[in-house]
Amino acid sequence: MLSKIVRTAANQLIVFIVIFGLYVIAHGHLTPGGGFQGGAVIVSGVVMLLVAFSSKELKKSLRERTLSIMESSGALILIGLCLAGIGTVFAYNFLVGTPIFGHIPPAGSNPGDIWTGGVVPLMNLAVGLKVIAGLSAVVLAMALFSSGEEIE
Amino acid sequence: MMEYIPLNFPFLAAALLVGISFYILIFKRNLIKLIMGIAILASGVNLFLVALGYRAGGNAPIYTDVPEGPMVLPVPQALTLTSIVINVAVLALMLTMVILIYRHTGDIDSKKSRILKG
Amino acid sequence: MDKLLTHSPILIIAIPLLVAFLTPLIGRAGGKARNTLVIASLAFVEFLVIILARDIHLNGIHIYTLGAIAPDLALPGGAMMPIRIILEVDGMSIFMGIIWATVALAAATFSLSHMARETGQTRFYTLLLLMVAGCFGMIFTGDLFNLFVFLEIASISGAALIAFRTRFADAVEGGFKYIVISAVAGLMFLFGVGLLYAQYNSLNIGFLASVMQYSMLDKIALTLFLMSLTIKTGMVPLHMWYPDSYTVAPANVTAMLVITSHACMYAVFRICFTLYGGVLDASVVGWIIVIIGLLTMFVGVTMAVFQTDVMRFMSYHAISQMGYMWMGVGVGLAVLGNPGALAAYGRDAINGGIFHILNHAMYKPLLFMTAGALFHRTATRDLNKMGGLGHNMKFTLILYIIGALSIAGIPPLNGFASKFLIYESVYQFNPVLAVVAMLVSIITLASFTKAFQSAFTGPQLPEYKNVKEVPKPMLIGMGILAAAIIFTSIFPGLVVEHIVNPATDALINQSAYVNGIMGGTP
Amino acid sequence: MKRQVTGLIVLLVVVAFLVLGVMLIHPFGYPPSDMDDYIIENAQEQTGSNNVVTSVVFDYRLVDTLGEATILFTAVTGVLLLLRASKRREESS
Repeated sequence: MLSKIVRTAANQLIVFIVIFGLYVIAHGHLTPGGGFQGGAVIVSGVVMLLVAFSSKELKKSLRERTLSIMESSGALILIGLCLAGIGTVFAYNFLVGTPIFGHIPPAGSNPGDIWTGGVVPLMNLAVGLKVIAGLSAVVLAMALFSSGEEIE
Repeated sequence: MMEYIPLNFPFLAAALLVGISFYILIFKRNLIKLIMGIAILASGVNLFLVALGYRAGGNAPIYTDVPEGPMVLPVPQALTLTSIVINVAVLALMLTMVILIYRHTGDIDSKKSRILKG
Repeated sequence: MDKLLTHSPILIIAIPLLVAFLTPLIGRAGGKARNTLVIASLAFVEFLVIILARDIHLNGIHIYTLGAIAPDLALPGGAMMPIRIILEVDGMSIFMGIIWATVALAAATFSLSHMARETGQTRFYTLLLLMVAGCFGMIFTGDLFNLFVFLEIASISGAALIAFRTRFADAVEGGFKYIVISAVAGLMFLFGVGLLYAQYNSLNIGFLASVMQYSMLDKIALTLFLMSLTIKTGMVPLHMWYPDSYTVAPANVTAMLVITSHACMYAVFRICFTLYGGVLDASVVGWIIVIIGLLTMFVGVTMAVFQTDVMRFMSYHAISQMGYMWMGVGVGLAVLGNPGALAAYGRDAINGGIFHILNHAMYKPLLFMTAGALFHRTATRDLNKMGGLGHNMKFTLILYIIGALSIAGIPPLNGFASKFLIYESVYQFNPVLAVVAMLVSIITLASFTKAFQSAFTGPQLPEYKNVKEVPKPMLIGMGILAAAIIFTSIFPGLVVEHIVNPATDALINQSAYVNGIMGGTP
Repeated sequence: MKRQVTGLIVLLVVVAFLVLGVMLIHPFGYPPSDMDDYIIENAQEQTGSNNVVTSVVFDYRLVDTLGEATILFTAVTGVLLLLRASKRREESS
């Protein structure tokens, strides 16, 4: 556990890191970024917390079981969205043209509309969830193991 | 527009990164260094892939407020993204195994191990 | 039913994936529910593979364009090349698919009791299903980058499963060795894919085959592919990792890993015959493959003779047997450009090689599982410490005999049928090769007899007096494979005609594969 | 010593091979681009996504991404599996 200054600063910074990560995930179909990148940003925040507090402290708020469930559900949403298109073909983008995320942007340069992309934004969210949970679980498990703590 | 580059320097850089990693893989016996070698190999291949898609004077292939002009190729970027994530996964698993090997043998030098020798 | 058939190529990959993602959640509900789900899903996959195989033999190549507006729309309107990932299942792919589905089902059944005393079973089954999905992806995909992705899924899950018994240091080290080798091989493969992409701006195997020029760059890419896949298959100059990793894994995992290396071998054949088929310098590459096969065969069996660890002993035999397949198919490849020789013996050589894949994929997992059964009861892998186990483990004994006779190529069993095809055709190509192949076969028989004696016969050792027969699920798992061996032995003609011949045709007839993708062009 | 020499030869061959390979590729910045041009032109209309890279990742090559997510899942499961079992070893010993 590091000094009080570091801990307080980390506590404040994590909010901004998470918000930025969520922004990158949510705007993946409009701006550079996406589920993997945004997820990695948020996990970097988790690593910062891990450094600032000890893995023992972090284990209380980030349970391994919760992370595991989160990861599985992210993966299930992803493959579920792929399977949902199977009326046409597996992995078919079935939401283009529908009211949900179905707007089609004007061809060429445009300012961007959040309700576009069909299943793409949903997939970004699912992948983001999966990456956050998965990488946090790995980092946490390694840290706990190295310090001789119990892992579920 | 950029000038024509006669020597494919970015590709050459990627090939040299791969060369460096092979040097590490062949001559270094420390497991952590071995993992670093693989990380460098992965970077070399990723650099190679993403350099394949560059188009002289191109913009990023994103239509949100894009200036006029050609766009660089999107597929190599997608492939690189996939490849990066794959390598993160491989490295995570390798590091876990090294932690375990260290727990068992108290050493991360592959010369000391019966199986990893050779 | 029609819809199921249309979508079966992707369902075969997606169902194990879906169940793998579900397993961590179901696993909390209890072991029984989880095991039932795993076995049921694998059985369903086996069923899908069989109906798909039937359809392919009736109607030819099956195309599935992922994410398009229709499954068979390989080329979207206005494009001259495939844009999306396409699954292309032909005779050869489905041949591998049948093998993989059967072995996976048998290995999973075997795991039910073999793993019953271990912790972390939920994660074990998750990884097992991921490996199943990865290998199916490798053999069904028609896209080079997709092949790389699925190759990595199979490697990573394989490495984690090898290291499953983390309480033994050598298990972790074997897993580490496997993942290092896989990572290097995978990245070299990816570099080769990059070279091809740079030249033709496509990743689709069928399209690349239709525009392939065999320029210097293509040759370099081919060398990279062959190098990386030779490493992954465990062929001789680079075979040292193979026994190290396969020995320490749980036996059911080793049984599946054997098929994973067959899938890498499938990738070699796919690349040589289909991707480069039209333009390849067939005799040179064919000879290279034949020589690698010959060396592998010989070195593998020579090393096996000296082993006392039963799993290690069988791993070296697995290497040696794989040499036969390379030799058979390599001879066929060497005469690919010569229609006379191809008809005279080349086709038979490929037939023999491919038939041997089928046979090897049945008896080698069976033998590994019997070794696992011995380990299950005696907790040792050392042949010198075993003895007299035949008294108490009668079924295991019988299953071992079936496998051993088959691997040695004793006449009534299927190993003989495929080896005979190889000897006969290879003899016409080059007599020396055939002689070496027969010699290797004799040594194989001798060493398996020796292993049999030290494990099963002899007086009952006092420490194994109370050894019981292994539990039923393990016997069922082994029994599935033994039944397959016996079926193939009794009806070799039937199997060759309906399963092996279509696979050979698919390899030789490259234009069918290309037309499957490019047929829609005006 | 013998090992070092063999290693050096292998290394030099591999590097020479790769350098030769990359020198033969199209000049940097001028790639052939039939497939990518199709994607750049049609991505907005077919997937509705402004970001073409994302539309490749999540639409044209979605199964690669599914595989990639699966690999991550595999690695996480593998890491947790390996770190789990060793705990039991410590308890039992």
